[in-house]
Amino acid sequence: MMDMFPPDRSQYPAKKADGTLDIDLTSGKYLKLWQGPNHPGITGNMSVELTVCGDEVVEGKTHVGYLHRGFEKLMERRTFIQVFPIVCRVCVPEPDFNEYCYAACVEELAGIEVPEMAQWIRTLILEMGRINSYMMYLGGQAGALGQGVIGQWTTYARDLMLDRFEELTGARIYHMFILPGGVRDTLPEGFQQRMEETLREIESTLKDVYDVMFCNAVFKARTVGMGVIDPSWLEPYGVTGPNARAASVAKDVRKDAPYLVYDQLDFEPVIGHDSDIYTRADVRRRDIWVSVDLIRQILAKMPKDGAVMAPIPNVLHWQIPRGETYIRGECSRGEYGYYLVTDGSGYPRRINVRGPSYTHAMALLERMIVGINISDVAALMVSLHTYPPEIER
Amino acid sequence: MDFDWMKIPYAFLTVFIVVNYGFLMTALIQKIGARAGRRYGIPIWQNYIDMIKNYSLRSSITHGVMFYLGPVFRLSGGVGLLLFVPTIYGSYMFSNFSFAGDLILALYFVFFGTLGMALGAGESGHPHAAIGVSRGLSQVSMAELPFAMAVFSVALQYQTLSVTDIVAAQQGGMLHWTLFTNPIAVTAAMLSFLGSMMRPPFDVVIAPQEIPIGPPTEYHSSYLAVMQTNRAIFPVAKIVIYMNLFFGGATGWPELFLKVFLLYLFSAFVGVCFPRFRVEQSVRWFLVWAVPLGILSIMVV
Amino acid sequence: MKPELMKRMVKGPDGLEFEVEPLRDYYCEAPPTVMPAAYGKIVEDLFNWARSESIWILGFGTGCGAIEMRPLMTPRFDAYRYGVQWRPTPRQANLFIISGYLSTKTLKRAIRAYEQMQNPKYVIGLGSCTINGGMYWDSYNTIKRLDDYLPVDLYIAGCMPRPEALLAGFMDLKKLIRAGNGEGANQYAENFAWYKENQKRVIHDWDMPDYNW
Amino acid sequence: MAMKELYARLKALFPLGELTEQRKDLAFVTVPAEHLRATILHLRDKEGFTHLVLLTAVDWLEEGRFQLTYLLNNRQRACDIGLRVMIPRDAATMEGIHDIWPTAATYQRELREMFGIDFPGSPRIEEDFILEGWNDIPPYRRDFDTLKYAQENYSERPGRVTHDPETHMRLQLYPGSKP
Repeated sequence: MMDMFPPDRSQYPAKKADGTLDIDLTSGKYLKLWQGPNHPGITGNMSVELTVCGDEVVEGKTHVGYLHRGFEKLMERRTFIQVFPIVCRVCVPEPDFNEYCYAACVEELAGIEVPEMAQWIRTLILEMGRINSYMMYLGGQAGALGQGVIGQWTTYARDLMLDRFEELTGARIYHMFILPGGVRDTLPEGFQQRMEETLREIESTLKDVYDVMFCNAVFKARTVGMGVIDPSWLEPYGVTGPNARAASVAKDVRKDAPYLVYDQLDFEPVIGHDSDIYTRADVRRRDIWVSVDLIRQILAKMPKDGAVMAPIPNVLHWQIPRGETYIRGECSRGEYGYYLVTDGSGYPRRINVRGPSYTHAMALLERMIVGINISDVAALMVSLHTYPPEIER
Repeated sequence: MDFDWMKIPYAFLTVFIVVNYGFLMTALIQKIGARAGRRYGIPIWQNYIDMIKNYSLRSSITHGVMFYLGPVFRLSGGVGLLLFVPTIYGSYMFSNFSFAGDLILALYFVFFGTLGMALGAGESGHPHAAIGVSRGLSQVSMAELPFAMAVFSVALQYQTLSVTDIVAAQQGGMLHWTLFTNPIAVTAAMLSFLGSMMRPPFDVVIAPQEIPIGPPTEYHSSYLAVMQTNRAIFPVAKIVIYMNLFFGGATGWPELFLKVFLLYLFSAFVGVCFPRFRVEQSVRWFLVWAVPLGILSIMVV
Repeated sequence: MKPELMKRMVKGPDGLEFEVEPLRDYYCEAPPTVMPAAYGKIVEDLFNWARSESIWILGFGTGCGAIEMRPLMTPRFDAYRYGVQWRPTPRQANLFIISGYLSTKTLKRAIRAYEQMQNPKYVIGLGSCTINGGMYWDSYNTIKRLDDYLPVDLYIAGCMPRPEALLAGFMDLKKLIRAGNGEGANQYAENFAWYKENQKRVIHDWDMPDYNW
Repeated sequence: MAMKELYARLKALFPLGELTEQRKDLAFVTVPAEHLRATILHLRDKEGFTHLVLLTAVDWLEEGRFQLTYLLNNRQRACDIGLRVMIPRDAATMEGIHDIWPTAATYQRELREMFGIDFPGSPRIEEDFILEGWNDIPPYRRDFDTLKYAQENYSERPGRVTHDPETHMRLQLYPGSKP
C-alpha cells in the first residue's frame, strides 16, 4: 500500500533497488537545510529538515517535540478538577476545544446532565475561538508569501474578538471557562450588541482581505495549483477539517455527528474543489462567514436565562467508575478529540489528545513536501494549518 | 583640463546631505507603509538610533576578508553612483565628478554593490545567504536588462552619454522630460526600478519567511551598520539617476527631495500590498513585460 | 549524535579525500570573553541610550507566549513605536524573549541562538513557567528556572502575560539598559563554566561544541 | 441497534471479546492480537470504517498489561468502534498497521518512545520522535514518577508551597475550623 503513492520517502533512509542510498548526501549534489525551529516561516516551534537539490525539495522530515510538556502524564497525576485548568494549555490558538472535549468526556463517564443554557454558551465560545484561529491563519498565509499587511488587519480583528472573550471569560488566551458540569458564568449585560459590532468589524475586515489577498494576481500565481492534496490520500493520511473540505469531501463533525446544539443551528459545510493552497485558504475564509452567521443564530436562538452549571460532586473526593470514551469536535483545523480512560479512582487513568495537526503535519506534510520549490515550503506548511503543541502535547 | 580640487569637499557635502535625507526618507516611507497596516509606525529618527546601536555593539565576528569587503563594496557602489552623476543640475557645488561618459559608469555602479554583496555573503558560508545570493544575482541581472535598454534608447535619443547633457536637454517645462518624449523607455525603466528596489513583489532575495533574511543573514554589528548607511544612500543615488534621465533632473535640493520621495513612494505603494514572486516567476515577468518594452523603445528611437 | 555530525572522510569535487570533523571544523569554539565598556562614561551612556531605544527581538517563539507577540507588533499594541523590531536571525538580534516554558529539546536550540547573538544581549523570561515551572512544575521535560541556564535580565510573570505587561516589561528593560545594568553577556562569560555545567546536566545528548559563535 | 448487528457480523468471523457499548455511536470490543490485522482490514474494506481516528495505549500496571486502542470511524454511519488489544507489559511488541494507514507510523513512533511498545518494521521507529536523549524508562508508563524525575534533574526555585486542597479549602471557607 505504501508504493501506492510514489515517490514516498517515509522509509528513512530511502534505499534504491540495489540497496544504495537514494539520496547520497556526500555526493555534493544535495544540501541539507533546517527550516526551523528558529525560523519565521515555520508554524510555531517545530522544524522541517529539508534535503534540497537545487531549488527542489527531494526529502522533508518533520521534527517535533520542542513544545513537549508531557500533558498526558501530568493529567494522570491530577484529580479530575485539577486537570481542567491545564487542558487548555494543550493548544494555544484555540484552547476552548480542549476544555469542551475534556468536560464532555468527564460528564459522559460521570453521568452528569449539562443544562441547556450551558450547551448554548459552549457552542458560542467554540465558534468565537474558531474565528480567532482562522484570523491567525489568514494572516500567516499571507505573511508566508510576504504580504504583511493582511496579518496586521486580521490580528486587529482578532484582538476585537479577544476583547469579547475577555468580557465573557476574563482572559484573553486561556479562558478556562468550560468546566465539567457546565460553564462558569452566563453572558454579561449588553453582550449581544457589543458582539454584533465586533462581527460587523470582522465582516468589513474580511471584505478587505478578499479584495487585497484573494483577488491578487501575485497571490494567485503563487498558490493556485500549488500543494495539491490528492483525494486518494484523504483516508490513508487521515485528513480532516478544511483540508479535506477543500478536496470536495464534506467532512465536518458539526454535520456528520452533531454535538452540543449544532443540530438546532442552520448551516452548510463549506466545500472547495481544487484542493490547492488557494482553495484551502478560500475555504477557511468562507468558513469564517459561516461562523459569523452561526454566532448570530446562537445569540438569537439561545434561551434568555437558565442554569449554566449542573450540580457536580465534591471535587475533592470526585471518583468516576471504570470506563472509557472518546469525544470529538470540529475545530478550525479538523477533528479534535479526547480519549479518556477512568479506573474508578479519583484520578484519570489515561487521557489521549487527538489533534488534527498530528496527522497533517507529520505524515501528510512529509508526503506533500517532496518535489516542491523551496520557496513554497512555508506557504505549504501554513496552508495545512498545523499547530505543533497539539502534536506533541 | 586641470582637476578642480574644490569639487572634493563639495562632493562630501553632497554625500552628507544625501545620507541624512536617505535616513529620514526611508523612515517616513516605513511610517507610510505602517499606516497601510493601521499602525503608527516607527519614530522618524529610528534609523539613526539603529545605526548608532549597531556601531556600538561590542563584539563582532568575521568569516574572512571578503566578509569585510562585502559591505564596503556595497557602500562604495552607492557612494560612487552618487558621486559620478550630477546631483543638482546647473549647480557647480553639487554636480560632483560628472564627465562625458558617466552614463556607462553609472550603469556599472548600479550593479557593483550587488556583486560585492554576493562575494561577501557567499563567504559567510550560511546556506540561506548562498540561496539568497543566487536568487539575487539572477533577479537583479534580469531587472537591469530593461533599464540598460531604456538607457541606451535615451542615449540614442539625445545622442550623448553624458548625464548632464541629457538633463540639459530636458529643461524648460515638463513636456520636455523623457517621460513625455520617450514614454516607452520610461515605462520599461520604471518596471526594472520596481525590480531593483528589493520590495514586494520582487523581494524574494531577502524573503524572511523563506530564507531569513538572505544575503545579510550573517551580517551584524558594524557590518550591518555600514550596510544600513548604504541602504540610505543607494536608493537615493539610484533614484537621482532615474530622475536625471527621465524626469528632468532637479535644479535645487527641494525639487530633488520632492522628486526622489515621489519616486520612492511609487515603489513603496506597489510593495505594501503585494506578496512576493518566486524567483523564476519574477524573471519570467521581466522577460514578458519589461524587456519587450525596452527593445521596443530602442526600435522607436 | 546525528550521523552528519560524526567525523568522516569526504571526497572533494577535485577527487582528493580529506577528513571532516563537523564539530571542530564548522564552528569556532573559542570561549566568550568579558567585553569592557566603551571608552568614556559619556560615550557609554550614549551607546546605552541607543541600545535601549532600538531593541531588536529574535523571532524565536519558544513557547505559548509567542501567541501574544503578534498582537504586540500589530495595530492594537504597536511596539514599533518604542523601537522594538523583529529580526529573523540571531546575528542581528539583541533581545531574546524566552516566551514560556522551555523543554530540554528547545533549551538546546535556545542556547545556540543565544550564543550567536552579539554582545551586549538581553534575555527576558516570559511567563510564570520560566520563573519556577509554573503550570509544569512537575513535568519531566521542561526546565524549572531559566536563570540557571541563561543570564536573565527581566522576568514578566503571568500565564500568559498580556501585551500591556510586555510593553511595561520593555520599558523596564530600557531603564535597566540606560542604567548600564544590561550586562547579561558579560555575566555569561564570567560564569561560563557554571552555566555550561547546568546546561549539560539537563541536556543529555550534547552534540555541539561548548560555545559556537 | 447498529452496533449490536455489527458486533454479531464480526463475531461470526473472529473470536472477539465482549462488546462495551459506550454510546449508541461508540462501542469498544476486545480483539486478540493475532486477529487484529484481519479485523481491521475487514472493518475498513467491508464495513466502511475507513478513518483511523487514533491509536494509543493504556498502561494497566496492576494487571501487567498494555491496552492498545485502535479507534476507527465510519463517516457514513457516523459511528466509531474502538478495538482493544491486550498485550503483555514486559517485552511489549505488536504488529504495525502503517501499511494500512500510512499515518499510523506516527502513532507507532510515539508509542515506541512513550510506552516502549515496539512495532517491528514501522518506518523511522528507531528515531527520536518527541524526546531527545532520554535516559530513563519510557515516561508514559505508570511506574515512571514524573515529579521525582523533575526534582532530581531540574533545580527548583525555593519558595513554592503546596497545600493539601482539603485542609486549604476548609481554612479558606471556615477559618479556624477543626477537621
